[in-house]
Amino acid sequence: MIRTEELLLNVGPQHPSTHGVLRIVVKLDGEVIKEATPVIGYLHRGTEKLAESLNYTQIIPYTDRMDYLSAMTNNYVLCYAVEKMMGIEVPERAQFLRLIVMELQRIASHLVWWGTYLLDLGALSPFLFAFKDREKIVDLFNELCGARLTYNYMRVGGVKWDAPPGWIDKVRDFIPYMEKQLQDYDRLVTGNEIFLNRVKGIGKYDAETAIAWGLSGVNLRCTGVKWDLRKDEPYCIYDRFEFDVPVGKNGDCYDRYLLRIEEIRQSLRILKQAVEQFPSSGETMGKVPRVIRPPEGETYVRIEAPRGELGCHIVSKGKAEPYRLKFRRPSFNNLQMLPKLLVGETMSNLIAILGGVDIVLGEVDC
Amino acid sequence: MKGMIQGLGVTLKTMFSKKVTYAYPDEPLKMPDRFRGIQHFDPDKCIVCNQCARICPTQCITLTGKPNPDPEKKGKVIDTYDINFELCILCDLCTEVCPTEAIVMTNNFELAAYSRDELFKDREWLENNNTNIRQDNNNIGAPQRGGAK
Amino acid sequence: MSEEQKREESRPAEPEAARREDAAEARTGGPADARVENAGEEKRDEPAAEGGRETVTAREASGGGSAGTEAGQPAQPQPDAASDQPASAAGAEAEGKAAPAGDGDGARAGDGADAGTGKSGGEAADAGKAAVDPEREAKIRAAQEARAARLAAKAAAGAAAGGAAAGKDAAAAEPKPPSPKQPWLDEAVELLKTEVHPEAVEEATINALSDDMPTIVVKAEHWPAAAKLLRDHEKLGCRYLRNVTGVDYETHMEVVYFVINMETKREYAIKIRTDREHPSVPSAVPVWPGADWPEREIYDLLGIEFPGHPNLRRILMPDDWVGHPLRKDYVPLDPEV
Amino acid sequence: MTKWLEQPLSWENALFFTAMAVVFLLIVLLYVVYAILFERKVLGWMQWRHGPNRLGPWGMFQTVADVLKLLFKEDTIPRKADRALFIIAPALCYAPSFAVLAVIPYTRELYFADLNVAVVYYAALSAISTIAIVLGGWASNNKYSLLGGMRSGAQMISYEVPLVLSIVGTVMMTGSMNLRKIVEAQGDWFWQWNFLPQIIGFGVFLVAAVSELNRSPFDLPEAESELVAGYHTEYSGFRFAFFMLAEYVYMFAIAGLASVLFLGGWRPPAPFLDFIPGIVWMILKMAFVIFFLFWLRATMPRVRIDQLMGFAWKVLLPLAILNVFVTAVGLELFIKG
Repeated sequence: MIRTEELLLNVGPQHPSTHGVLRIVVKLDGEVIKEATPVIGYLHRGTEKLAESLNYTQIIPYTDRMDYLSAMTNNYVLCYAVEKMMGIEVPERAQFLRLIVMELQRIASHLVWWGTYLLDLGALSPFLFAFKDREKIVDLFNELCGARLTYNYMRVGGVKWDAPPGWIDKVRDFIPYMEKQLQDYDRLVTGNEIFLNRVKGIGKYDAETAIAWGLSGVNLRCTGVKWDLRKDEPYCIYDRFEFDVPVGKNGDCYDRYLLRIEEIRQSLRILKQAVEQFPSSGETMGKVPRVIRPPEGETYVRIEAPRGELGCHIVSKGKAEPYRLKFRRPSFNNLQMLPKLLVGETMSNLIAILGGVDIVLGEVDC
Repeated sequence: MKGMIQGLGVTLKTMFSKKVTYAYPDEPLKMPDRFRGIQHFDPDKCIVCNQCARICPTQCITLTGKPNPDPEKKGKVIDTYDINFELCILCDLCTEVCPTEAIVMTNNFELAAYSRDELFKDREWLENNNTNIRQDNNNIGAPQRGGAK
Repeated sequence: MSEEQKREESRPAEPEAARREDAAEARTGGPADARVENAGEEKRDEPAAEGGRETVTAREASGGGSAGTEAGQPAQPQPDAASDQPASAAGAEAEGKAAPAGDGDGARAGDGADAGTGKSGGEAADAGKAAVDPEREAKIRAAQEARAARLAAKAAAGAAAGGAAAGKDAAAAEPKPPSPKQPWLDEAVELLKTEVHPEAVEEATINALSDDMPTIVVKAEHWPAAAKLLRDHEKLGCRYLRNVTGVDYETHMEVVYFVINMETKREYAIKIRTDREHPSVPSAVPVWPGADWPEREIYDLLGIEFPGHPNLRRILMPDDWVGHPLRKDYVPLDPEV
Repeated sequence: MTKWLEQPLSWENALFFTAMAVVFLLIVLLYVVYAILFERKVLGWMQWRHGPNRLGPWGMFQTVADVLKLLFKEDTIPRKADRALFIIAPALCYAPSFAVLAVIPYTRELYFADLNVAVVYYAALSAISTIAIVLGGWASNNKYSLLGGMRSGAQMISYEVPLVLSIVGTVMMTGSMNLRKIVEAQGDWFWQWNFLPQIIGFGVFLVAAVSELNRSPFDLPEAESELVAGYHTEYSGFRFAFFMLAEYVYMFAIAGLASVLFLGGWRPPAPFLDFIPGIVWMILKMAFVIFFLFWLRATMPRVRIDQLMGFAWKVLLPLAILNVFVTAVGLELFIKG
């Protein structure tokens, strides 16, 4: 009688499609996955321990490196938490700059996801298409705050740099350009039959499991739950713009794909309104005491980062350094559902599901 | 089948459109003014106030001052000033808090080196790294502009 | 401002030697870590005060430090200049202690001083100098008294400024109208008392700093039942666990669960306190499967046991790692990091 | 070549044949070098970039440099690998690909063998390469290459069948399996070539050919994102070059076959164009087919293994059989009737 054994396979940590240093120990029976256990911690830099001995302005460069694909939203969540504790009023122009910059960051982050997801599924060109368009956004950031990836742009109470002359017009021209590119993307990929049957009906779960597992962002909305913090718990000045929250139906990889593309369109819509209502002049830094010392106590704020609900829980003892700083990282919670999804799937589906969940290891390990 | 043919159409169209890549090593890359490259240090402006060393999140700046050589002037003059570029993350906080803009970012970013000790830039190297210095420094952190002590 | 800075800066060179030999003979075993840690912190603030900037909490912290009171308990109005003497003496000794490597979180602060995160370093040298140079000391003490006076005035006016409301919630809540989320809080406390256990709830407050988040402190042994109630009760229905945080308060450990009901946006922060020796909080995984990894992370970084957790293993640290890094008394492996 | 082939075998015409074979091998190697460069340039152009342009004008020496690099690279053999099989596999994979080229008629006189069973000859020899790939996967004793080898074995076998069946239509139309006769049987005008009456056959042939070459939508064996590098994970140095060489020479063969069977071989698209020698037309048509393969690689994502199998047996095979049936009916009605 032929004795078949299960094959123990290490997908990662150095693997072309695990979006960073994630290792999944997969027990394979032929092509079918019996059991998958993700192993994380390869990129753990102890940000939370370091933050306990740095004052708030020094922590901001560390938040850039948490979710390195959307540094702006990380900066914002820390500043938002401290501003809420100290009750600092952020001037109008700074709020607008923050919103424009975060929405641009959301588009850039979704573009990177789109490029790498297609690369995982085997198509080579979309990656280059995505980075061509992301380059335009990164150039905008480079002009605004001097960096391409780790911006260190926001400060408690406002933003460091004001928009250079002509910057807002460049953002205004970027919007129609991007909309035209999105049509190209749809024609290149969304209709492609090979892509469709690689993605349709894969990694399906329902709203109940999504809520029970604490998923957030597109992974939650793809099951039909309409929960977007920009609408449900408005922060910054999101409540002044109307945009709608795309919601999926059957919670599979294809829905997640469509939602993210739709979110890029919605972000473009917000940007259009924000650029119109952009105040022509005004302060970029609010009234901030010389040394930032939040009063004793704790606060938990959360915003809608490209990957889901990004929260920041600060416990302060009234000193210049936080007593305890905890980030609720969306990729960390979204990843814990993966083993449940993978049982019974094949190897290529593992890659499709992992890409669909859109995790960034810098954020998972923090 | 229709989706595939549309996809082929897009790639064919791209084949004949203008390319977007730039030949970096041959033509130097022109960075916008605010770009945060390697720092430039101007020793005479420095009042050895230790602010930059204090604000640096990775503590990579070490400096020592010495009393002013000519007797009638008070205060200190910078003696040694080095930045360890293995740790420096170019986060621009040092230029933000410097009251006299002695430390300023430039636009050049080539930091590749063959050995680690080449990454310890001392004062004199930082001084003559004076090509395309950044004009607008916006040191909102400096004391006179309400920055943190 | 800058000339005073110069004066203060001119001294770091000479006391360097003084501080080094201080460190050598002051290398005592160190009383309870908390003390060192407090002193380390207090040293950081005391020089900050001396640096000529008046700050709200510096006095409180140094007062709290030297009196050895609970760090958590908000320091009441400061003792007058008399406490100043022990403070600066403690300052010198503490600053000495801060120098030795690898001595608890204090060392972390101490490293900060050594490696010239500067601010405290510069001042620490300055404090050391005061011990050596008596006539300077008078001038410093005068400056401190002036500051104490100004500070007391400021603290009194602080309540209105809101920012300085600090821990005294109750006092601040009265003048403000009862927050809109108060009924939610009372309702939840009511339900917990009736359904779960009369004294299940230790404390119930509205956290003004976080959009009046209703915060309930639940006893550890009633936590599983309370969790089930929170999720399944039709009025509460908090089915979405959004965040789990572990906090080490040096006197006790605390795990905070943030749960929310998506439809009615009813949100609670549930705190469970355990002691530090062998902290354990019943796991919430049977109620919210989403708590699986966050609890494993808290176990890994803070060492809080979670009985009832399906597979409680280290998640971020290598499996053979010793110690829990986020604890305040964690001794880092290589101190000069 | 015809008169040389008819003569009885003698020393000097045997020598002549070996010389011709060596010259042809050099031409094919030259083709491979510039096909690799052309592929990388075309992929580049289709992705908004220039493709290799640093070595030599327009990157001409890029592939030469790659081949030299592979020559100098140390080709390691994994310790626990099955040494003999590991060494044979690349050779076994390359040899049939070059042998297959003999049977394709490039112009009226330029052909190396005039077999009347050319089609079957091609099918037989290309199967040997499949065995070599599975052998390579097994011999390198690495989980990933084992999976890659298994997959490619299954894929090659299941696509061999529709490939050969799709040719049956053309063979029926021309009544002979000799490729030269097939080209002569096609008409002068391009719409009289075989690809129009045999459109289904041509489609099935192209799809099966792409899968036979392990290229783009069907490149399961060396699916980088899943199996890191498929069967040639452990190969490095010149052994790896052999696998690459085999793939490109097979592409040459498939392009030759496609243009001979369906695109009228060396025949010009219109009679008045026949002052241009046949070889030019043959090269143009082969270049078009090769460009089409590159074009597919730039656009298509990868098909999953079970979809790949299902597609072969459930879609391509029935289509091929349908094509044979339609051709039979067509012949019956139009030609004989």
